[in-house]
Amino acid sequence: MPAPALWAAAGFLVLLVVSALLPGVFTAADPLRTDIGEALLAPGPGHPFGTDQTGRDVFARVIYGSRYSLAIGFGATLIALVVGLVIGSFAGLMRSLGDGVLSRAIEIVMAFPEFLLALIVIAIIGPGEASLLVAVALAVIPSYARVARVQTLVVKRAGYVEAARTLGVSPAVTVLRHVLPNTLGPLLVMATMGVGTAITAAAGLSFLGLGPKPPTPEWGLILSEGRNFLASAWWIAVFPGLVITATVVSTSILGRHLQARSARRQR
Amino acid sequence: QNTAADSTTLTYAINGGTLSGGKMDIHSSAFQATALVMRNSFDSLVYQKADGSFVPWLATSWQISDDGLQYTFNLRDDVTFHDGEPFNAEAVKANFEHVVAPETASADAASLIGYAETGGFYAGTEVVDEYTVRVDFSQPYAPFLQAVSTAKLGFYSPAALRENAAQLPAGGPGISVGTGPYVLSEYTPDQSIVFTANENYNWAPDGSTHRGAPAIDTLEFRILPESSVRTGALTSGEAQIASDITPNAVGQIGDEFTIENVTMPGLPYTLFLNEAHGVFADENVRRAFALGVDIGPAVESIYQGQAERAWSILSPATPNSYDPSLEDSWAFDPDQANALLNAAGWTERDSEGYRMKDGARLSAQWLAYNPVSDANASFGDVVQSDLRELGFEIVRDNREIAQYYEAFDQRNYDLSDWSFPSVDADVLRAHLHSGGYKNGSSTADPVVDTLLDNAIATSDPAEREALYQQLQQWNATHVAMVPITVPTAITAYSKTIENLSFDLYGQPLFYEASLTTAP
Amino acid sequence: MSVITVRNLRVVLPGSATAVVDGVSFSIAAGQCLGIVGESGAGKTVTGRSLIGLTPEGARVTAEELTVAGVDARDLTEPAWRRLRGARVGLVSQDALVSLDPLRRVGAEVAEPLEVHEPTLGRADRAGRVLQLLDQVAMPEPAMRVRHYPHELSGGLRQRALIASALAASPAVLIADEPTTALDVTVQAQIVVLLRQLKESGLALLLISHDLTIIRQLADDIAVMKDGRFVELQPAADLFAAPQHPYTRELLAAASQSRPPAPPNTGPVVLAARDLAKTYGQAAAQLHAVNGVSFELRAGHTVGIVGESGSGKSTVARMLLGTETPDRGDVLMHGEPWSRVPESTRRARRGGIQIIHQDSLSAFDPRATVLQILSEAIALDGTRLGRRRRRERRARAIELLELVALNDSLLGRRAHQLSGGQRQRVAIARALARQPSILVCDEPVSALDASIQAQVLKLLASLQETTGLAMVFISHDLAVVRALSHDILVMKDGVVVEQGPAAALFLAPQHPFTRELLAAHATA
Amino acid sequence: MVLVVWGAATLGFFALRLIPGDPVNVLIGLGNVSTQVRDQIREDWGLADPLLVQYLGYLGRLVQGDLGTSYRRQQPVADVIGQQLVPTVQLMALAVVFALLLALGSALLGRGRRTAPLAGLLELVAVSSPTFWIGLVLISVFGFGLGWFPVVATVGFGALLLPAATLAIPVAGIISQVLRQGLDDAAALPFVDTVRARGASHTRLVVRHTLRHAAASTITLTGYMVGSLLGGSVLVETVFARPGLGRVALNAIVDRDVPVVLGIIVLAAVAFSVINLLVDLVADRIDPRLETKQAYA
Ligand SMILES: Nc1ncnc2c1ncn2[C@@H]1O[C@H](COP(=O)(O)OP(=O)(O)OP(=O)(O)O)[C@@H](O)[C@H]1O
Ligand SMILES: Nc1ncnc2c1ncn2[C@@H]1O[C@H](COP(=O)(O)OP(=O)(O)OP(=O)(O)O)[C@@H](O)[C@H]1O
Ligand SMILES: [Mg+2]
Ligand SMILES: [Mg+2]
Repeated sequence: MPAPALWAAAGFLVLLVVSALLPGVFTAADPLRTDIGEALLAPGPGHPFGTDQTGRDVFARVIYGSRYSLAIGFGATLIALVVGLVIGSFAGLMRSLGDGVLSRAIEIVMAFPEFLLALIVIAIIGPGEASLLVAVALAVIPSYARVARVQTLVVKRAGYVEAARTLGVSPAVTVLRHVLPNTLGPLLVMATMGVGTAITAAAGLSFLGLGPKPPTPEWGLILSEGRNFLASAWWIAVFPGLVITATVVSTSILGRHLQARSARRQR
Repeated sequence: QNTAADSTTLTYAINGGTLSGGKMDIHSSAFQATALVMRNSFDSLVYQKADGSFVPWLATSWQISDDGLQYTFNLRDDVTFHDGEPFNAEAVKANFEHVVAPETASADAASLIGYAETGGFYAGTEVVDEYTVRVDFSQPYAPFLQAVSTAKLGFYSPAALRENAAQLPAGGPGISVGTGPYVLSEYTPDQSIVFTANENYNWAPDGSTHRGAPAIDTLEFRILPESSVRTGALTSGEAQIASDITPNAVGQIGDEFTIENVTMPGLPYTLFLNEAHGVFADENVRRAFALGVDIGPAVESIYQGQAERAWSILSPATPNSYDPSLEDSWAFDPDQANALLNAAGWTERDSEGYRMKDGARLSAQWLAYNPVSDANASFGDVVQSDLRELGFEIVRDNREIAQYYEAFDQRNYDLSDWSFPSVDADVLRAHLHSGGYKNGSSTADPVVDTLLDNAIATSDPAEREALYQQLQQWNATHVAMVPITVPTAITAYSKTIENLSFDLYGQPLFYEASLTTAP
Repeated sequence: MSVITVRNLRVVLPGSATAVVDGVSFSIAAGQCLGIVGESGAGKTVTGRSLIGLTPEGARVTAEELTVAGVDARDLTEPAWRRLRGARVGLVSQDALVSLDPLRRVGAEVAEPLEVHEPTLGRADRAGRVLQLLDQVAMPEPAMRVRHYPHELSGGLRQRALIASALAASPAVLIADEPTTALDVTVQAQIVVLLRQLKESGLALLLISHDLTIIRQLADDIAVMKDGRFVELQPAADLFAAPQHPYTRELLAAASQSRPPAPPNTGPVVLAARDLAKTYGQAAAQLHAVNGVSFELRAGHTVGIVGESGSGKSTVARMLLGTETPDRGDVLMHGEPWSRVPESTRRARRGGIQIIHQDSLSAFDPRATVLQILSEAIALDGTRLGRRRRRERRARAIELLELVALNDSLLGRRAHQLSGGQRQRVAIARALARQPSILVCDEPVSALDASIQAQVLKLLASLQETTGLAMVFISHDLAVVRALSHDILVMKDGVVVEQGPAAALFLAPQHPFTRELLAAHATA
Repeated sequence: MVLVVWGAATLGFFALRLIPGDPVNVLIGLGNVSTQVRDQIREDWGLADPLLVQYLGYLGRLVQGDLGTSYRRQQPVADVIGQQLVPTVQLMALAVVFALLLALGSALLGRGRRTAPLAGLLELVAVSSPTFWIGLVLISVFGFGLGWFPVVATVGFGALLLPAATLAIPVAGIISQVLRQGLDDAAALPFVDTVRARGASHTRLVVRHTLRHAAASTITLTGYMVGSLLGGSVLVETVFARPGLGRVALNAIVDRDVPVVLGIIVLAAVAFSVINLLVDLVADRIDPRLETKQAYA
């Protein structure tokens, strides 16, 4: 990965994180405040991304929206990662019976189309940010668990685990010191790639009206609200669309970098 | 060379996203989309002309008894259903009985026929002779003639009612069998509904410019819930007509199309403030709500000049009932709104700047069901933003339809919104009467009930008009509902369609229409 | 008439100022063989590959003369090289076992050069040629083998297929890069015979190996390479008779090293294996990996185990270590039960027996530094030392590194940043950290080149002398076993076919298989 | 496979009970209906029985191949699914083909030194664009703008192209990444040098050798992606207003049409098992070294 791309990606993500934590740094505008007199203004000095159909500042909405989208993207991925790692490594470490039961369970959940799983979760909890997060997380947990399990099986058979055993290291310490960290590596790479998928999946659910309530400035929701103005006021949808893409591209670039690094380390 | 000259097909892009969920039954569905689609297959006893007057259709004539309790219809004797069954008094009776049967779980049609589990006044339908039928009421019911002019009180073949009653909500060929100019010949849920001309059709309403079988052989209704896709389908020539055009798309449609913009009669797009729950029990809060939202500019901007601001709970297009004196009778007044809220005791403020009383926040939960239209969603954003300035929190609660119904049935929400087209002002009975099935404000005022009951009991138009104006005035004072905008049905169609007419709801009527080859 | 002439070949790799191959000149005539020997990383492979245009990407190759089969190969374009490759020069790459596409049948692999260079050849003719080629390289049952996938062939057969494919388009030169590494001694001998036949049929052969014994059997001239240069280039006989360069002498010394073991003292029996047996798989697919292995190991002694690949050597090692439970039989350590007690009981005593593997890279956590690797073992020591603080652990780690002749500059490195020899020494250091009385070495030097092999073996021998360590030494290489062992077990198909004191065994082998092993060794 | 189907059906059955909302409300919609009628409906649909009885009843019928009757459409679930199966399968199948072709194109594009970053960027943009977004853009540009493809037509191959492309693009992005990785990994294998030493051209190397190596992991991944295609197809079907199982699933969940949702879950589980079986078979054919059971155990 060329260094400038890497720096650009990292820089962009830092900006996003700052905007999620301290949106006031970037804009003084209120993302929820409507101003009918200012509706549908093209991008200009006062409104870098223009205004939407009720006169809200699109830039402010995108900035404030980073909070929700990042929370969903990173939150869901983190949950999936942790839960997937726990389940997967348990399955991988346990003797045949436990592994059999757990991996069967993983397989069963994997047989559920992700989307159906997410829909059911949202139906149970009701739409909103939290359920969106849980739904997206739950949908991908099986994939993480599966990778964690396979990886654990590989690591478990690795020479250094046997070496630790022959040295007389206790099983618990072996798992904590050798198995888990080496299982985590590929999962982390998968997770950085997963952040993007989570954000787009959440946007899809928002589009179907299953995401946060309006007028929450969640990106998927902004995009979905702006879709009918593509011909007359392209900026409402195009800017958040670009920001989503840029976010996903950035996390993926970082993910690939991590992957390349860990590959180099393994060689 | 148009080789299709011997077989003409017209493609019609409609929204129709709700039809697949068991909403194909004219008798049970409360959705307007059902009537829009099914009108082509279902005729009515009488036809209501644009001027509001009634002319014969399946009934050649009718008499209303002097006490207003009995409607007798003399039926045509040459009408057959699509399946060949004869249309007669028995068929009418079977259909009306189907409407009021508990299993049908009808909402709108039952209300139109005057039936309710308690407090209804529909007393039954009697076969007088083969082609004469009489409907009895327990109290005078003036709007009934209008009611039988709607598609929702159309007629299924008795055979369909006997054999396929359970499938009617799902609908389909051989199930949705009526007498109309078009036969429903193909139905793919969420995709398309195809009608083919009823070659035997010869019972158009009096005054129709066309006789016999319809000129267009095939009508294909394409269900396209995305409004941009509907517009695109029209402008790219894949469809010749598209309805539910959003205001912002109107400007993108070129001159080769005609735009029909019909102001809907009935209940405008209205916010219902639920008196039976939470903060809106207090009339001051309701009035503050109405004064605190800058409705005019929002309507102007969001509907882009395609819809008028509503001032009353009846649309100006509702015949013999509208009260124009309400126009411009109240204005956006945040100061007054603040004063009212102070008067109501909401004086403290919490950390987010919202008003508080006795430790509780001034907050109202807005119940709506998915999908919320873009315009309504935008309007909601404005309401929320404007009220926040007053320290009044609005929480949006968009639910899936099942949970929506649950909350609605229990009336445990503060605010909800809808519009309800109807040619008769009696639409208010369902919305304001203490027993009304869509009484979203939980209004239970004996004065209102009496006004509504009296209004349907009189057949004198002037008298009725006076009563409905009193009801509109009542709401202006008590603010059970806040009217927002008068909805319009915007339909755009290619100039290759000739003689297309529209009914009072702005729905295209294809019977008289024909297609020319492109100029 | 030389088929290959190289004058002043110089190869510079991207991102490095110094040349990996520098000032190399040689020529090979038809029917002749040039052998290149040298330690790992000397530039042997790069030299060979520059004759076929397959130097690493971005490498700059310059020469005063570079003529390959009559073509001036300087500054050839890629398409021009392609016309040369396979048709004029064939390459048998290092790592024979993985040099065939594992997803294609042997027949297709052998036929590929024909498809590329003789596209007009009909399908049937091509199939005929393939059979002929396989016959030429003495592939048994060629008609059946063409339908096999590489993994279905043994190492030796795979090497033959690879050679057949390199010969398919009748090149004038064959570059054979380490054609015998990773192969059994017996198989090695067969390949040598094959290459000799090819040479005699008129092929010019460039043979690259770090194994002098192989080179000696084939090469007419030998070049000794070190740090990218030919330090010596002589006719074979002269080189062995009178090596000029000190490095050559070092190489020759390392190769001929087979120090007879010192006579043993009669110490206590530290490890005893009794009738060990292990079976893998079930029913029809059952495999008796080890069947009835017994021996005793005394303090300060070494028991050597030899045998061909798959004979069960590593399985024995694992049972000795207690990482595999025998199906039958028992292992006693210091007279106490070992292999049949629960792992939790064993754990406390694990420090007493340690192992070194062939593949030390995989035996290290890729994330750990040398310091962490050693610290883990140091901290496990039951003595007070284990609870000592970091500084002391570090000091002990340095001490251990010195013991294996490494210095503290390696502490911060990870396993993949070490050379093979360094890595094997760190493995030994880690094993020693637990102060074992028994060390099991499973092919500890097989992956190392001759000079480094010698160093590691020397280290092990001296450790045994100074600490009285008892060792089990496993290898398929008789020379290596011989260098260290007092007693030797010869294994074949899971059974011990011969067992006894090293001296006696070498003098008078009883079992035919032992004789076969010794014979292969002698020709090598 | 039976186990997976049973597990999925069981999980689905109980998960769906957790969804708040009385199915009776769904059955009748909005209206004044007496509790008596409600109870009658409950009785008719077997909703009054204890949960376990309902569950066992469901399993019993499932074993006989009876998926029950839709609450909403009052039709056998098998018919509801059957009607919509064909368009969904067509859409998904074509999308998989497109995705593989696009991935292949991008992977081959990515082999060049200069074009590699371009391919990488294309992949990332494809992966990161929400499906509905891609759909709307494709419709506006190719459907309405250029008029190349029909959007409103519901039959014929032409009508399938844009929706399938929409569904394929994000998937293609992911597959392409894996394919490219696989090609790169394969290109680093030692045998590649042998192939080059035979004088083989780059194209030959890729087509005859490395592509097969990359194919194994790609096909496994594609198999897993098929499940997630259903999610994408909900969006595609919504945007393009196509019929299909995605929307049936969405509506069924929204409507609490439990029998239909369960039917789709069972179908998905069967499809999942069958696809995995096929993928393993194909992977085995591609890589003779693989013994499926071991490789994926
Ligand atoms: N692809 C490459 N990229 C960078 N450096 C390389 C590459 N191939 C070889 N080298 C370097 O070139 C030098 C010579 O390598 P070469 O493979 O010719 O050694 P060798 O003598 O064949 O060793 P071995 O006995 O281990 O095969 C080494 O220092 C090696 O690290
Ligand atoms: N875990 C296992 N499962 C099944 N078979 C095994 C297992 N471990 C070893 N084997 C088989 O047992 C036999 C002996 O293997 P072992 O590794 O002991 O041989 P070896 O003599 O060490 O060979 P090499 O010289 O190749 O290392 C081989 O055929 C091997 O395939
Ligand atoms: Mg080499
Ligand atoms: Mg071994």
